[in-house]
Amino acid sequence: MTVEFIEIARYPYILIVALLLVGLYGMTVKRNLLKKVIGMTIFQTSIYLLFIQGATKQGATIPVLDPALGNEDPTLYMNPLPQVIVLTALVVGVAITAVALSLLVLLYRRYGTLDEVELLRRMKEQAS
Amino acid sequence: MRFASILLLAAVGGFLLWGSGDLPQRGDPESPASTGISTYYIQNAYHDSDTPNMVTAVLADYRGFDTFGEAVVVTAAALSCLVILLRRRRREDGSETGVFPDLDGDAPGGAA
Amino acid sequence: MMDPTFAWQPVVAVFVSAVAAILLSLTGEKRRNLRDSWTILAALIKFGAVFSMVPGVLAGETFEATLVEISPGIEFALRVDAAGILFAMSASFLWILTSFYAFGYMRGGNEVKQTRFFAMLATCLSATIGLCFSANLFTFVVFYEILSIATYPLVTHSGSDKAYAMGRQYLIYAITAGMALVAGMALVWQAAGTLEFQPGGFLDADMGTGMLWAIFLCFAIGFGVKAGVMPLHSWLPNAMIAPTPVSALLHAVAVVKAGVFGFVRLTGYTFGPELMGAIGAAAALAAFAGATILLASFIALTKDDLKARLAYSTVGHLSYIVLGIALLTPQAMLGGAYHMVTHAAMKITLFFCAGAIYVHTGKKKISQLDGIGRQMPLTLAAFTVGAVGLVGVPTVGGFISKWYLAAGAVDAGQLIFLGVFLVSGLLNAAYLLPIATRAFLRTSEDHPVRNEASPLMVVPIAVTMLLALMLGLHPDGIFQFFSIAELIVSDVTGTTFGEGGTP
Amino acid sequence: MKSLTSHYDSLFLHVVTKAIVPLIQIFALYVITHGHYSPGGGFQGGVMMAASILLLRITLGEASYRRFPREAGLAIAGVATLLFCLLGFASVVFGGNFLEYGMAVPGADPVRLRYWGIFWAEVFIGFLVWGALVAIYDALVTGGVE
Amino acid sequence: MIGQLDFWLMLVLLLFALIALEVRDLLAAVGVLTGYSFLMALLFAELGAPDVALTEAALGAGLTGVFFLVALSFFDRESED
Amino acid sequence: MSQIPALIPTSLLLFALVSLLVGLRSARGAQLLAVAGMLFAFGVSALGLREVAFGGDTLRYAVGNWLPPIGIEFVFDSLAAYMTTLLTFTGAVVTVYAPKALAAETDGRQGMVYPSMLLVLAGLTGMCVTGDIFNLYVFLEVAALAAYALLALGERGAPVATLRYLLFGAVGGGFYLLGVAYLYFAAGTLNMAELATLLPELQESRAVIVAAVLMVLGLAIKMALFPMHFWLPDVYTNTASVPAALIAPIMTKVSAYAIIRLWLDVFPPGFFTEGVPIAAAIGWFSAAGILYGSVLAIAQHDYRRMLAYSSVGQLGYIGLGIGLANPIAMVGALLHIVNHAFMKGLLFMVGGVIKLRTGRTRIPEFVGIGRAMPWTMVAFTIGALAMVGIPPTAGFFSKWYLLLGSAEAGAWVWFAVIVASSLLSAIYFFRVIEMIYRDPERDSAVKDREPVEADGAPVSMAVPIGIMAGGIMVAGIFNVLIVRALLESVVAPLAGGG
Repeated sequence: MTVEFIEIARYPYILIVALLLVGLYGMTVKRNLLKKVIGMTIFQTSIYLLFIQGATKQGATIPVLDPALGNEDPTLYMNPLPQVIVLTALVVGVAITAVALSLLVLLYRRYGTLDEVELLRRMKEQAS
Repeated sequence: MRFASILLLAAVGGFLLWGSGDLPQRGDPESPASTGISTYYIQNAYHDSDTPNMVTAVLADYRGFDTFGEAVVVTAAALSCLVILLRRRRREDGSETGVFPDLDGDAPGGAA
Repeated sequence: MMDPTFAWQPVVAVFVSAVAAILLSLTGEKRRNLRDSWTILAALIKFGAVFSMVPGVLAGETFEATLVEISPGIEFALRVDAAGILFAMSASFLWILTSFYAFGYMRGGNEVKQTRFFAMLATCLSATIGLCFSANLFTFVVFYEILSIATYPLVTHSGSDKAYAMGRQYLIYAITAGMALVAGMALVWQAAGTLEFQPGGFLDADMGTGMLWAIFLCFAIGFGVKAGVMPLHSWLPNAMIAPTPVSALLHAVAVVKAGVFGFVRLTGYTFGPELMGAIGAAAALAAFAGATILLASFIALTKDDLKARLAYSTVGHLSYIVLGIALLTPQAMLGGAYHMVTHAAMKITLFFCAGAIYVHTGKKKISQLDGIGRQMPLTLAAFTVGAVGLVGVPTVGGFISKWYLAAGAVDAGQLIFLGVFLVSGLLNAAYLLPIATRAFLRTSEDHPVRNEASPLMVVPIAVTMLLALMLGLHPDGIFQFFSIAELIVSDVTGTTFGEGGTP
Repeated sequence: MKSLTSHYDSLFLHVVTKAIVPLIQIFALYVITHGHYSPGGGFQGGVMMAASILLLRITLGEASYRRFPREAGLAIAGVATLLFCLLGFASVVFGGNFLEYGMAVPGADPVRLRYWGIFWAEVFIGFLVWGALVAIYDALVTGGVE
Repeated sequence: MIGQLDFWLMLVLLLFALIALEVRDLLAAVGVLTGYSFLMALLFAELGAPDVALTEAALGAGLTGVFFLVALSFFDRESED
Repeated sequence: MSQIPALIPTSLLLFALVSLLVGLRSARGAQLLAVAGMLFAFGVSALGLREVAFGGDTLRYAVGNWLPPIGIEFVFDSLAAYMTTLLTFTGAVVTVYAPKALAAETDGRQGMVYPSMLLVLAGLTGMCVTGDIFNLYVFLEVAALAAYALLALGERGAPVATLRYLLFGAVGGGFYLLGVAYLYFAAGTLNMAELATLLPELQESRAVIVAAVLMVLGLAIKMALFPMHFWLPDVYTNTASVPAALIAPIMTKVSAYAIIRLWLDVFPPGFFTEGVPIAAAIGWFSAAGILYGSVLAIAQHDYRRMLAYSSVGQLGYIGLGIGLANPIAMVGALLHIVNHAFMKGLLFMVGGVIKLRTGRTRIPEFVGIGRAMPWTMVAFTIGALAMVGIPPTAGFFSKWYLLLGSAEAGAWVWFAVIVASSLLSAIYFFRVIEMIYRDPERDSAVKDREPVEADGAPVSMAVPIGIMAGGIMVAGIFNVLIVRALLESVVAPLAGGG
């Protein structure tokens, strides 16, 4: 099926921004800290997606040299630079997630809850 | 609070979409990104380093420092997790234990 | 940096006591004789350095020392002129006396933390002299702030709750004043592009009245706090919680006079008398000062605590000087400048006496002083001399300065201020002379025996009393204060004085 | 949910794991070393190496720590990153810039040198990702020691 | 390569993301998140980035999921929102 | 080609990795390596500073000898030299200071803390020298990740505060990365110098505007600019003394530096002031932040929490310098980066000593410390006076330049804010000074409080504190040398009405 309106409407941007907002929504509105971390991963991946979709070229192939195509015409290959950026950023994102999870584990051990409101309540209780 | 954050999110989304109006169309071969420096990588990766996979060439050579930084990020993350989660106790003779001290001899978790 | 005109005397005069502060805090409480000898040594060197410049200044020479560029286009520089040397002479001379007096006072009262006390006192003196010799507004403000902060530990010295409460109040006033000065300074730099003091002023009218008024207000707040101009005076009587040597030296001579000196610099060397008059700032300042003189005298009447009464008297007398400057006529200015010296000598005498009485007998209230003149006749005699001087009786210094102030008021055609001077003279008599009469004429049973306080205290009292007398009998005596004061006025206004101070 | 920190007492699982782990590792090494030609490289291969160790950890439990000690993860990561850093400095010794593989060995063909430079970079990345991820797992699985 | 497949993939991704955030059982949330990452890898592959796809599949869908699960093994599975 | 630009971050990384391996076995060895690494990097920075400040030209360094924009470029100009020297200096001082405090507070994890400290420094110096907007992101995250580990040390609440920081930081980093994406797709390059040549034609592009806003927003979150400051007070309050002393003085400043860098080196002149009112927005938020931080600092009883809120306020000065957008104010902002690093470093280190020797952190319990550790408290007093802005300490001069800048710009509201904030900081710092010197024996208000009986600071901690106190005075009195040699050339682009 052909959905022409999609081409006109710059749909990738709309969807990527929607995904980004879902991630941010998870980070700001959700009270559970694990949910916040999930929201963080969604937020980050949406940025990667933005890079990757910007790297595409109509009618191009993956950025691995194909002897049949040669390397003279840059329009034949996808743009490798954003992909490299995403690779780097992706690993950074996972590293952040891992550290976030360790912090979660530690604070759950100390306070026994992941709920933000409850956590603050217990912190106050212990402080006094 | 909840309502306010959602309103704020909507504003952020609107702003981003407004800005994306001037970004190139999806898959446009004439976009700045596609005609910019990336053409150099596509055309020269194989000449410069015998590497057909342009991503690898860019990753490890042209922008090798990013990758080095990223490698450090991974190591730093490992280090951070250890610093956050583990404590090292002094043994009674005053010497220090290894990184995973309390677990020596215990079951692999040591925790429930 | 070492240009040929680099003069060592001002540098030595400023920093010798800072060095002494470091040395004596390293020496510590245990070796207190060694510690105290640092103070004396520094005081003598400082006075020597200042005094050695007097002939030069009177001969029209200037001593300059540029130390370091402290902000682009602004140098941290010292320059000695007539106004500076006048204030520096009185402060550094009185520091010597105060040092001896303070040894007696502190040891007599067995005060704690003496090391910190003397270190801070030395720091204050360093800042005061620095202030006198500042070549530009920036250097002036730097020393002014140091002076404010270094006074704080002295105010809170006794360590009681009340001392801390008063210290807090002092600090809020001082920091506000300091910030007002810095703000004013920024405005001056923005308007004029220079901060260098010049006789006759460096601002001019085309900077806009609004800007000039903003500058004036910032400085008026900044200096007015220190000079105790009402309604910014209320910290000053409260700061009398400090030990008496501090009250004597700082709250009668150094700190408060720094504010007054600030007005001298502001009127004479920043705005210039003409501009001050033209924008109406001088009139406003004069009005506030006049009101302060009267109000402070009335309040002083109601105080029973001796130091508090003296403090309000100080508030009033500081405004004499400010008023003298604000009247802008040469004679009034001359009177104001000379009153800086005479008031210092008289008021420090009074404070020394109050301190001696307190340390020796433990009495603070005026109502307890009945008959004390028989016990401590010398002290109280000195007190009487100081008191009549402040009232304006001839033969004591106060008469001469008041005479010129009154003449200046007439000269300016502002007869209302002549009235102010006269009324306040009567009020001075009303609140000071009864103390003397009480002490000598009334009797009380408990202390008939004559015994004076320690010589370390009595000798300085005698010396300041003689100084006060000398200033009245022979205004141009050894220290030539009157000539210097004349020189200031001729610097600022361009008027030259003939024999005997007539223009 | 069964705790991830205890092991599974199934002989079948143990045998299969022990058989499968080397295969995964060989494949991972292949991925690491063939980043030049096909998609893949140090990161992907390193993750696979780590996955093989995690498989051991999960199925064998305590026994896996004899094969891959707890401190090994961070040590491997540290050494591999250090080697990567030294690889970058190799060319500095001969007057090149940091990470200028073409100068790492005087006189050799810069293109081949870059090829090998990328190769070694990928290998080091693979190892450090391997070590680091295992170290993170090992830290997480303790659940925080207080 | 550029077809409409990625449009539908993105929509499903959006759906997965919302489910992962809204579901109350954290284990289910983590499971859905793993699925999300896997779909993301698919999308990357479809958009011509095989390297990234491979990495996302291995790291995002694989190891991150394991890390989440390990952490979750210590936690209370129920979430209030 | 001079190796200096690359050598600073890479040598720190190298030392970090070696000390990581050594630290697995020996904390002492790790510390020695950390000190060596910091000093080495400081030496290299200082050499570079000399070369840049007196030799004239900016050092440009192509990593891997791939000329930009192919490869990553390092740009070591006087601003970068200024920052790296400051960072490595602070790092070295704190590393010398660290062992005793760490031993008391971290249950024997010191061996792993030193590599983290080096990694933080490596990341921050990398952010300073890099000339590539994506590389900046990578270093940002290196520093951030290592910092999370350090900040999670410490008291019970530390992980919670750190997690909040991490989430905020992830959003900040994400926004920055998003900005990089927009900028890259709009202009087609990541190199700052090339962007600077391309962007003037794209000034009207909405994508570029969004990119600028997003990047600045992301960095502002990391910088804890006023409305985005929520993570900061908790983090600084709960963490151990050493991380606080290391991270509080420098970390947020580097983000501020990155904003300045983007403004001056990437976006066209006038873009931040006329195209999009980013500078003005930063200025207004900063002004609000100064008042907010100062007022809340007055309300605090915990020493470190007070310092944290004061940091929120002090960061506002830097933001105000950005907002005023004229050379003299920018000089003030840049100078304040150094001054505040010295002051906050000093104050947090003093807090660490007090905690180590007495276990006290609340200000009302500080009674009598002045007698127990007189010299430490002299240093504290110098730091406090500098925070208030008393001449001739360093803190005065940054405020002075900012005042001149706002007078020049006619920004009288900000002028008033700067003046007022000095009074507010005087209130909260003199409260502490008063408490320190109070004596329960003679002072009925505190007579029920137990005075401190403790030794003075150990030498390994007293020396760094003394160095910082000296630094405050020297940076104050000789600030013109810094301004003339380094900063005037940096702020020159702003002079043309930009």
